[in-house]
Amino acid sequence: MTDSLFEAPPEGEQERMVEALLFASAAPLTVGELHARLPHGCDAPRALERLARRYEGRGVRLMRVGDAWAFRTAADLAFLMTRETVETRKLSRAAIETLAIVAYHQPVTRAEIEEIRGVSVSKGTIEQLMELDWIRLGKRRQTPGRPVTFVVTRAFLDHFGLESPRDLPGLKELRAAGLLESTPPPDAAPEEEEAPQEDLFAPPPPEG
Amino acid sequence: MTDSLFEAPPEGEQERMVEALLFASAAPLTVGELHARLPHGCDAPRALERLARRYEGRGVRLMRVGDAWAFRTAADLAFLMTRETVETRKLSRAAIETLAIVAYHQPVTRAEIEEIRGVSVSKGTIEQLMELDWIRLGKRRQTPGRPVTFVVTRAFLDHFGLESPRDLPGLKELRAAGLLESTPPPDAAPEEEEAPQEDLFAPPPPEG
Amino acid sequence: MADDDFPEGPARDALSVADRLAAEALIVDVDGFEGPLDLLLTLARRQKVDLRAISVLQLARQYLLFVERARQLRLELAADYLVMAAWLAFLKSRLLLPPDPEEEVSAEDLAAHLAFQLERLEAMRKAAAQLMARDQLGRDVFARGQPEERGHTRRVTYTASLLDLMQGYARLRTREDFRPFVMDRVDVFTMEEALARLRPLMGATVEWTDLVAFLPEEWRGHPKRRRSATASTFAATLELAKRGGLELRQDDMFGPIRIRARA
Repeated sequence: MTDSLFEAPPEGEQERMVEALLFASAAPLTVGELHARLPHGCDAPRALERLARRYEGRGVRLMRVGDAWAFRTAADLAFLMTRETVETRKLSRAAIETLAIVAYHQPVTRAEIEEIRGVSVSKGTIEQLMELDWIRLGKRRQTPGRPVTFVVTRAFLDHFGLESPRDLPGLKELRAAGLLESTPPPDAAPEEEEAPQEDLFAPPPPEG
Repeated sequence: MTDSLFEAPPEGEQERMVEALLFASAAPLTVGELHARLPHGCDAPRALERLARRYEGRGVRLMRVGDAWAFRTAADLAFLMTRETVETRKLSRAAIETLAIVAYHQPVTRAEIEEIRGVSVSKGTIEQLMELDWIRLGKRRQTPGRPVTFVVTRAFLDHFGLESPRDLPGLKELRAAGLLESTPPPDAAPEEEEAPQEDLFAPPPPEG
Repeated sequence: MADDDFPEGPARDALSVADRLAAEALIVDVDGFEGPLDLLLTLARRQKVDLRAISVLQLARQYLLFVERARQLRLELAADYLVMAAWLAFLKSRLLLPPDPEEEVSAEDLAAHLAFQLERLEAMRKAAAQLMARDQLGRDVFARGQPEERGHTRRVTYTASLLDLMQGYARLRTREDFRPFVMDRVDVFTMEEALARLRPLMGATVEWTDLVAFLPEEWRGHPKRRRSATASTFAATLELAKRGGLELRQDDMFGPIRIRARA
């Protein structure tokens, strides 16, 4: 009520300000902290009082936490929040690489994955990817031993926002996007026959 | 809570629930995600509509972000929030322009971005924007080479306070001026032949 | 259009001087430009007209002048600047000549497209500026500072982004690119082999003898094998000559190389 020398914002504005500050703050704020951030002449306790009334009975409440204030979801709605505590972790590097190989080379056998990665694939990695429902068993390969193959699932495509595995960027595009640092031989064509070109007859290193 | 499984909570309750769910989450929630958490039979769009009206003009606003919703502090109170500001990585001019081109021309191929900027997209620019989760891969263009396209993400909309890409500033004027059409150069212009991006990985290798 | 934009006499000289000064100012920070289109846009803005009313002819002249000056100062210009210069020179000449009814695309069309490109680039610059001027999350607008996580059901789920996937794959492929290089030795006749073959033969070689005569029989047929054997045998003779065991001569360019034992 006591309008100071300079115009303090109108009460409604002060209430909005306190509301925004409390909402965005990572920790409860004391009256002192509020005053420090509000324009000169604001009456934080009064704004808090008005705010508390406004949020009465809402899904969110203005709560006193020690000598500070914070918004908290209403206790009776806690049952809705239980799903919040799903803990998400980054997939391990081994799992990401295995998944990438399945996606790019499917259907692919375990032996082929190991050949590309250059290390053996732990059982847990495959199991984890199958549990996530990102890969599944494909048809058996019609080669000796009839090994099982792996392919990616619909859930995989959904998670990564792909229409089909064909939408994965190719090597050239990866390189164009700066994801591949090296510049391999043109087109990285691995054909053995054409590999040694004319110039390859350069003499071997001179002996010392 | 002894609600019958088949009886939806009253509208006021639904509104409280949506309010609590959105308040508890820092990231926007889609209508689908809300429905997954709300008791059976709830009408999330209706509750959102009521909530949006309730928060009109408050210090905290209900914002639409693509197909999702989130509470955000009112922009006019930004001056209070300086302490909360997280120092964001400064984007290069190339990155900012590339981002704008993706936003205004999406879905857009890399070749088109380069056509517009008249310079090749430097390594890492695309990667940086993808790391910020502001752009992502869209569908492949159904043209020779099936080049990948880029589109902006929900996180982009959230960051710049846009309900949808249609709300980009000046979009209508740019479209009216024909500046968003990809007008191919009259032939004889030497600089931009669209390099057919060959897809090295289109068919998965048959066998290892 | 072409004639109007080509001032004559003193006016033209005055313009050139202005252009020269402008070009000099630009050269100082040529690195500041993001490609020829960016440079063109900057030059176009100097015309102080709506981009739609730009004189492409004048623009082409300014650009060419710029490139010319850069060359005089021996500044290295990236290839795309030179490509653009060549194209603009071509466009300029076409604009100055009477239209050729045979040409499918008129010079005016080409000029119009260039003007369109400039206008579009400028439009995107403005759009980018407008975008960045918006209220941004974490700068002007804020999310919930204290997201609430309650309840007791703890479920671990794993996540990965498409970027992770692509980077993972890129990592694998890159490693392959860098696998230690192993020479395919099937068709390589090594210098060691050549030396081993030459040494016992040298003692008997008193006359000048064509190098080719020393190639092993089975290495003469296939061109690839023949090249390898020739190269290594030649290298081996050099090595032996260095040690004083033999002499080499080649009478004319590309002529046969002949060797004999040193007396």
